[in-house]
Amino acid sequence: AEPIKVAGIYTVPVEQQWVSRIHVAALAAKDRGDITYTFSENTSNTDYPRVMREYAEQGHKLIIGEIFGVEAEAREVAADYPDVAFLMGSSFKEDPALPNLAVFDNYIQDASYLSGIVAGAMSESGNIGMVGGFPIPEVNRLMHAFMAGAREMNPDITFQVSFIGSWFDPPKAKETAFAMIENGADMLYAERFGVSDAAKEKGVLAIGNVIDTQGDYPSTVAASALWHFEPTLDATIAKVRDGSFTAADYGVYSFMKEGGASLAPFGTFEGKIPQKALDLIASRTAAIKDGSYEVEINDAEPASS
Amino acid sequence: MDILEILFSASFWAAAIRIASPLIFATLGELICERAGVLNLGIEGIMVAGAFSGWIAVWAGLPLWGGVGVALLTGMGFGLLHATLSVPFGLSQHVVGIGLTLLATSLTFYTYRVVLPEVSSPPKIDAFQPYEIPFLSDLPLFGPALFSQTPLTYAAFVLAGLCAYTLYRTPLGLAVRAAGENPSAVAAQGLSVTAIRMGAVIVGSGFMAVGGAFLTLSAFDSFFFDMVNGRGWICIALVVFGAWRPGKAVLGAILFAAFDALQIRLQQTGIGAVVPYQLFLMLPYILSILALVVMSRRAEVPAALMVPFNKGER
Amino acid sequence: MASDKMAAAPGNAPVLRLQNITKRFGSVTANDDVSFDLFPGEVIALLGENGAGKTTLMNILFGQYTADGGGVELFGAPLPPGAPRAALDGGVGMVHQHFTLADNLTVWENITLGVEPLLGFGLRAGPAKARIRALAEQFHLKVDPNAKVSRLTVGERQRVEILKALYRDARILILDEPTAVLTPQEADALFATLREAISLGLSVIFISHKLHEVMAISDRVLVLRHGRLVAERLTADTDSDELAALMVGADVVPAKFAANTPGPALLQLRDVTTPTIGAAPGLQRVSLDLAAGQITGLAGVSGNGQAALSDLISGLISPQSGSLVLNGGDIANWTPRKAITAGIGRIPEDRHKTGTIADFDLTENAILETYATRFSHRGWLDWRAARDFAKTVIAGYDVRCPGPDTRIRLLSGGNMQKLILGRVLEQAPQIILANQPVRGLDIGAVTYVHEQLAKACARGAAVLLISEDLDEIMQLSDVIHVISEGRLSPGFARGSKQPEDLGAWMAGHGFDTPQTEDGHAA
Amino acid sequence: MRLEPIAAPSWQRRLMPPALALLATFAIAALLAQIAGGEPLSIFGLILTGAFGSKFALLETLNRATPLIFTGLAIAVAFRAKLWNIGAEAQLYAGAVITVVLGTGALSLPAPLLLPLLGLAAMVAGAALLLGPALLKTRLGVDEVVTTLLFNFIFLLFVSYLLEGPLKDPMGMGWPKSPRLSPEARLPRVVDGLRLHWGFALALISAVAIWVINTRTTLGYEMRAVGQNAEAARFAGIPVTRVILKTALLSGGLAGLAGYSEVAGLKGALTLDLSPGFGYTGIVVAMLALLHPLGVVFAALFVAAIFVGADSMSRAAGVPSYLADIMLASALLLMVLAILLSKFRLRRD
Ligand SMILES: Nc1ncnc2c1ncn2[C@@H]1O[C@H](COP(=O)(O)OP(=O)(O)OP(=O)(O)O)[C@@H](O)[C@H]1O
Ligand SMILES: Nc1ncnc2c1ncn2[C@@H]1O[C@H](COP(=O)(O)OP(=O)(O)OP(=O)(O)O)[C@@H](O)[C@H]1O
Ligand SMILES: [Mg+2]
Ligand SMILES: [Mg+2]
Repeated sequence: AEPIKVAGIYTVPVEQQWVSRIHVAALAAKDRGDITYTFSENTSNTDYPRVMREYAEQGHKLIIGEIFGVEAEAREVAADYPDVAFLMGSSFKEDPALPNLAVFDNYIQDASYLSGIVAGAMSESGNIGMVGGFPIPEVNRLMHAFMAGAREMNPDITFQVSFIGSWFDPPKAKETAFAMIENGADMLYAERFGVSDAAKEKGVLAIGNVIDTQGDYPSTVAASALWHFEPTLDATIAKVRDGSFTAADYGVYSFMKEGGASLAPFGTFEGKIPQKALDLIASRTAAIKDGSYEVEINDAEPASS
Repeated sequence: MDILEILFSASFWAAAIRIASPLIFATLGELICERAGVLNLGIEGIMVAGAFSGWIAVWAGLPLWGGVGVALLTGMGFGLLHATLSVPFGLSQHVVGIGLTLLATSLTFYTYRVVLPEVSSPPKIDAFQPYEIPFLSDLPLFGPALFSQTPLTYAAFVLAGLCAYTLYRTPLGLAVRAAGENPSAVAAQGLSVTAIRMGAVIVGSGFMAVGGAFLTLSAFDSFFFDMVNGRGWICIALVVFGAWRPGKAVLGAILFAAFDALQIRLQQTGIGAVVPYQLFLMLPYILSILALVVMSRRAEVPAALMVPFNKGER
Repeated sequence: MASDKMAAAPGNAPVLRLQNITKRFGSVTANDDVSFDLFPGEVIALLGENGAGKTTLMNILFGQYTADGGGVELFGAPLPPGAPRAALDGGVGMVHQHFTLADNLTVWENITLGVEPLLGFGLRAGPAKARIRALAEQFHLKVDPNAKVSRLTVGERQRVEILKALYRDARILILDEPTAVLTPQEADALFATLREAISLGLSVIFISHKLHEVMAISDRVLVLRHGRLVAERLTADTDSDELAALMVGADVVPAKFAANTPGPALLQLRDVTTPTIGAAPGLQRVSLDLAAGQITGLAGVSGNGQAALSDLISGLISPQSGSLVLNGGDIANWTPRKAITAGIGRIPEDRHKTGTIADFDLTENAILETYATRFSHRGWLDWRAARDFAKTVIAGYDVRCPGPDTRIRLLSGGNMQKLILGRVLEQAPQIILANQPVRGLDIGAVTYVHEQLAKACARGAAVLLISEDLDEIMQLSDVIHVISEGRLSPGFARGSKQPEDLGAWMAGHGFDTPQTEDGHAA
Repeated sequence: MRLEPIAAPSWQRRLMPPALALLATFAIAALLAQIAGGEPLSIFGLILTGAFGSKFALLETLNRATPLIFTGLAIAVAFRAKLWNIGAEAQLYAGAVITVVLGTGALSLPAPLLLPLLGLAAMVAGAALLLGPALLKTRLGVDEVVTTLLFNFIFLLFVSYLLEGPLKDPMGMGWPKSPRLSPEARLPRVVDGLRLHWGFALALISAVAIWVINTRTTLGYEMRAVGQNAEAARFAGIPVTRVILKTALLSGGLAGLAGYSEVAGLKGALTLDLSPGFGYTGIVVAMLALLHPLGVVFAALFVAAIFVGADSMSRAAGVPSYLADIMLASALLLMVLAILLSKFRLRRD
C-alpha cells in the first residue's frame, strides 16, 4: 500500500531520551515502507501550532508529537484539520468531540517498578540517588514506581532526589550525581544523561530509564526500564490506514502488557543480580502482564527521604 | 550533612574547581576582549561552537589535545568575525555579539545534524581523566580538591596565570589595557588600535571556545544541544565581578562554582525537603548580584569599553 | 631670544619639509597646498583661527591622516604617508591637542607603550624608569614614573606627554596647543623645557592661540587661514598686533573694561566647606561675595578647588558645612535646576563634555537648560518656539553655523562657546559663572566673549570669572581672589596687586598669616 | 582604512548594501541547504511562501512580530538612554505572570474593563522588575548589563517555582502550567480561526506612542539627553537619576506588555517556554531599527518574516530546521553592516 505521510514535531532534539523512542520507532516504520517520515526538532511551543498547521497543509496524514505545553492551541489546530490524524503526547485525556486527536504518554511505570527491584536488591548502602530534570508527571510517576520497586527489596532504603532544572545539562547532572555519591549513594537512577557517567567514574551502579544505556556503561548500568513506542505507532498506523483512527488514549500501548515497556536484558549483569530479586521480578512481570498486579501511578513530586 | 560539613569536605571543593574550570577559560577570554575595549556577547555561542568542534574532532580521531586545539581555532574563527565587524567597522557590540551567539549556536546545531543525521544518542569519546599530581594530591583538603583534577583544569589555572602575566608584565599587555582605556594613547604611540583590539577579540574568543570544549572533553564525554546552558552569560557577570582582573575573576568563578556545588548538596539536606529546588538554583545568581553590589564601588571599568575607535573621527 | 637662532639659515639642510600638502574632509578643504621647511634647532609657531587647519596639518605630518596631495620629507628621506610608526621612528614626537594617555596605566607604562616589540617577553621596568628619571632631571619635567596617570594633574600629564616624545629620542617636537590647559607657571616651566630641548638641537613646531607665548618662544611664525598658508614672518620682525591681524584677516580691537561700581552682593558663600573628591580638593571654609555690576576674578593653578567652587555655584554639589546665601536668603536642596531658576547663568569649563551634547543639534543644545520652563506645556515640547530661540541666539551671538538644525559636533570650539554664551545670557541672568570661558579660542572669539561678559556686568549682573590665565583675570576683574588648595584669598581690588604677588598667593603663600579686613597680610 | 560619512547618499547608495545583504543571506542559506542535501534553488520561493505565501503564513509572520515589537521597543527606549537593559526576557515573564494572576478569575470584570487593567498591571510588573537594576545602577553604580542578565535566570526560576507551586493549574495533570485565562481576559482575534490577535494592534499603537514621546515630549528629550551625555544633562539641570528611572519604567513596562500580549492574545496560559528568547531577539530588532520606534516595527516584521519563512522552508526542503536561525543571524549581521555601508564609505587613509 501507499506509505502514509507522517510528520513528527518535537520540542527537543531527537537525541533526548523520550523523543528518541518516538523517532526510532518512526524511522523503523519508514524503513519498513509503511510511512514516509519527516520531522522538526527543537520546535518551541510558541511555534508549535504553526508547525502543526504547516504539516497539515502539506498533506501529512498523521502528525506525531508532544503538546504538553500547548494543549489548548494544539486542539484548535486539530479541530481545523479534521482529516489529519494527530497522535500527541499529552497529560490530558482524549476528547470525543475531537475525533482526530489521540493522546499517549510514556506509561512505563511497570518497567520502572521492576528496575527498582533490581536497584533495591543491589544497593548495599540502602541509599539511592535520583537525578531528574524537572518534576513533571512523566518523570514523577516513573520515580515513584522505581522507589516502590526498590522498597520491595529493602523497606528501609533512603532516596536522594534532585532536579537540575534543565533537560539537557549532562555536566550538571553529573555533578549532582557526584554529590549524591559523596553523600552515600551507591546506586543511581539515571533519569538524565550524565548520571551514569558519574556512577561509572566513581564505581557505583546505575539504572537506566527509557533507553538502554548498558552498551555505553557495561559495568555500571545494572538494568534499564525501556519504553517502546513501536506498539503505539504501529497501532496508530493501522488505524489510520483502515480509517478507524479516533480519539483515544494510546497511553495503554506503553504498558508492559502491550509490549510498550520492558526491563532491558540484564546483559553484562546476568548472574550478578540476587536470585530473590529475579524471582520477584519474574512473578511480578507475570502478574502485571495478566493484569493481576498494577503498579501505582503517582504523579506527585517525589522528595528525598 | 550540614553546611559546615559540606564546606570542609575536599570533594565539595574538588567539585567547585571542576565546575569553575570552563568558566575560568571563558571568563579569561571575555576579560581579554573587554580589556581591549570590546564587549563580546558572542561568548555563549562561541562556547557552544567550541564544545562541539572540540568533541567532533576527537570523535573523528584526533587526540584530546588536538580537540582542544580545534576548539581554540574554531573560537578564533568566530572571534575574527566578531572583531572584523566590531572593530574596523565599529558596529554596535551588542548587535554583533547577540548575532554571533545566534549564528554560532545555530551553525553548530546545523552541522551536528548534518554530520550525525540519525543518532538517538550521541557518540561518546574517551574524555580527559583526572590526573593526580604526585605528592601535591596527598595534601589534606587541598590535595584532592586542587591536585586531582583533569589536565584541562590545570590548564585553566596555568592560563589564568599566563593572562595575568601578559596583561601586567609584557608590552603586549600594556597595549591591550591601554586600548581599552584610551585608544588614542595607543595610536599616538604608533601602534594599531585595530590590530590590538582584533587580536584580543580573536584570542579571547579562542579561550571561550576552549571553555566550551571543557564541557565535552573533560566535564563530560559527548555533545548535547543546549549543553552550555547560559554559562557564557555567567562569565560576562564574572568579568565585572572580578573587576576586570584575571586573579579576581578566577576567584569569582570558583566562588560561583562553589555556590553551584553547594546548591546541589543542599538539595539533599533537611532544608532541601522544604525549600523549593528553584531557590537553590537561584542561589548562585542572587549571590553574584549581591557580590556585585558590594564590589561595585571599587571596580575600574575600562573607559573605552564599547566605544569604537575610528581614526577619522573625534 | 629668537634673533640668535637665525641658524635656520637656508644653507642648512631642513630636517623636515612639507610640500604642497592638501587635505580635504568632504567638502571642507582643511589644508590647501601648504609647504614649508623646518630647520635644525628652529622653533616654528603655527598660528590660525579655530578650524584653520593647524591640527590637521600636524596629523598629516605625524601619519594619523593621509594627505590628498603633497608629501613630507624627513631628514631628506620621504616619509611614508599614514604611518605614525614611521614618523615616530623617524624622530617626530607629537604632543596632541587632547592628551593621549591611558589613565589606568602608570607614567612609565604610558611612556614605554609601543616602544618595545609587542610580542616580547617581560618589561624591563628598571632601566625604563631610570631613563625616564634621567630625562625628567635633564629637562626639568618633575613627575613620578610609578604614579598612575589617573592621579596626575593636568600639568603633570602635559609633562608625561613631552617625556613620551623625548623617551623616543624625538628630533622634531610638535606641540599642539600645549599651554591651553596650563597655568602661567606651568607654561613657563614648559618653555624652560623647550629651550633645553632646542639647545640640544631639537626642532619644534608650536601651535598656540596665545600670541605672547608665540612671541616669546618662536623663531618664525606661519599663519594659516582657511587651510592656506597666508603669511610667514620672522618673530623678530613682527609683533602681536600684526600677527592677530594676519590670523583674522582684519585688525583686532581688544575689549575695553571700565572699572565698575559694585552693587549689593547677590550671592554669598559663608564659611563653605565641600568634600574632597578623588584628587580634586574641596573648598575649605570659603567665604565669597559676588556683587552686582562687578566682575570677580578667581585666579589659581588648576586643581585647587576651582571645580568645587564652580560645581557649588552650578548646583551640582551642596555645601558640606557653611551656607549659600542667594539674594539674602539661605538655600536648601541645591540643584542645577534651582540654580538656573534662581537666575544663575553658568558657562561650564568643558564645553564638549559638560556644556553641550555633541549629537544634538543647535536647537536642542540651546534649550538644554530651559526646555522644562520655557519650552514645554504639560510635558509637550514646543519645538517651534525652541527653534526660534535657537535662531535668536545664533543671530544675536554670532554663532557661525549652517543653521539651527546642525549637529553641534560640527561646530568649532569658539562657535560652540558662543552658543553656550547666548543660551545663558538670553536668560538675562543676575549672576554669571564663567569657568574658563575662552580656553582654546582664537583671538576673535576671545574678544567677543569678553565683550559679552562686560556687557552683562554693565547691566548689573554679578560675574564670577574663573581662569588660569592671569592676564585675562587681571584685564577683566574688578576684584580678584586667589584659590589655593581649596582656600580662598581675600579680594584684591583692580590694580592693587602685581602678577608676582598673585603668583605668590597661587603658590599658597599668605594663607596662614592672619588677614586684615582689606585683605593685606598683617 | 577608515570610514568616512557620505554627506548625501544617493538612493542607490542607500538601497544597494541592504539588498546585497539580503542576497548574501540567501546565498549562505542556499549553500548550507546544498550541503545538507536540499535543493538550493528552491529555497527562495519556499521562504517567501513560508512567510507571506498565504493568509495563514502572513498572519503567522505578524503574530511572531508582535512580541518582538514590544521587546524591540523596550530595548530601543532603554538603549537610547544608555540603560543597557538585557533583561527584557524576565520583564516579559513578569507581565505574563501578573496577567495570569489577575486574569484567571481573581478580577471578575467585563472584558472592556479587564483587558486594559491587565495590560496596565503587566506594564507595572515589567517596570517593577527593571526598577531594581536601575536603582542599583543609579544608587550604587552596579552595572545593569550584568544585573538584568542575571535577573533573567532568577526570574525564570521564580516562574518555574510559581508554575509548580502556587500558580500550577489544578486541572493541568501536574504539568507545570498555569490555569487558563477567563474568556473576558483574552484579547480577541483579528480574524476568526487564525492566531492573529489585537495584541498586534496594541504593538503598533505602542510604537507610535513611543515615537511621539521621543520627538514631542520633554521626557523624550530628557531621555535622549541623558543617553547622549549624562554629564551635560546633569549640568543643565535635567534630573538624570529620575530620567533613568522613568526610562526603566517605560522600558520594563513595554517588555511587560509583550508578556501580556502573548498570554492574553496567543497562549491563554503561562508556561515556562512562553518566550523562545523574545527578550534577546528584541535587542536584535532594536538595533536593526537603529533604536527608532517606527523602525522597530519594520525590523520586527523583517526578523519575523525571516524566521517564519526560513523555518517553513527548512521543513519543506527537508534540511535541519536550525537553518532558520542561521539565516536570522546572518541577516542581522549582514544587515547592520549594510546599513553602515549605505552611510559611510571606506577610504584608504
Ligand atoms: N576628522 C575630521 N573630519 C572632517 N573634517 C575635519 C576633521 N578634522 C578637521 N576637519 C576640518 O578641518 C578643518 C581644520 O580643522 P583643524 O582641527 O585642523 O583646525 P585647527 O586649526 O587645529 O583648529 P583649532 O585652533 O580649533 O585647534 C576644520 O574646519 C574642519 O572642518
Ligand atoms: N568629526 C568631525 N567631522 C567634521 N568636522 C569636524 C570633526 N571634528 C572636528 N571637526 C571640525 O574641526 C574644527 C575644529 O575642531 P576642534 O575640535 O579642534 O575645535 P576647537 O575649536 O579646537 O575646539 P576646542 O578648542 O574647544 O577643542 C571644527 O570647525 C569642526 O567643524
Ligand atoms: Mg587644533
Ligand atoms: Mg582648539
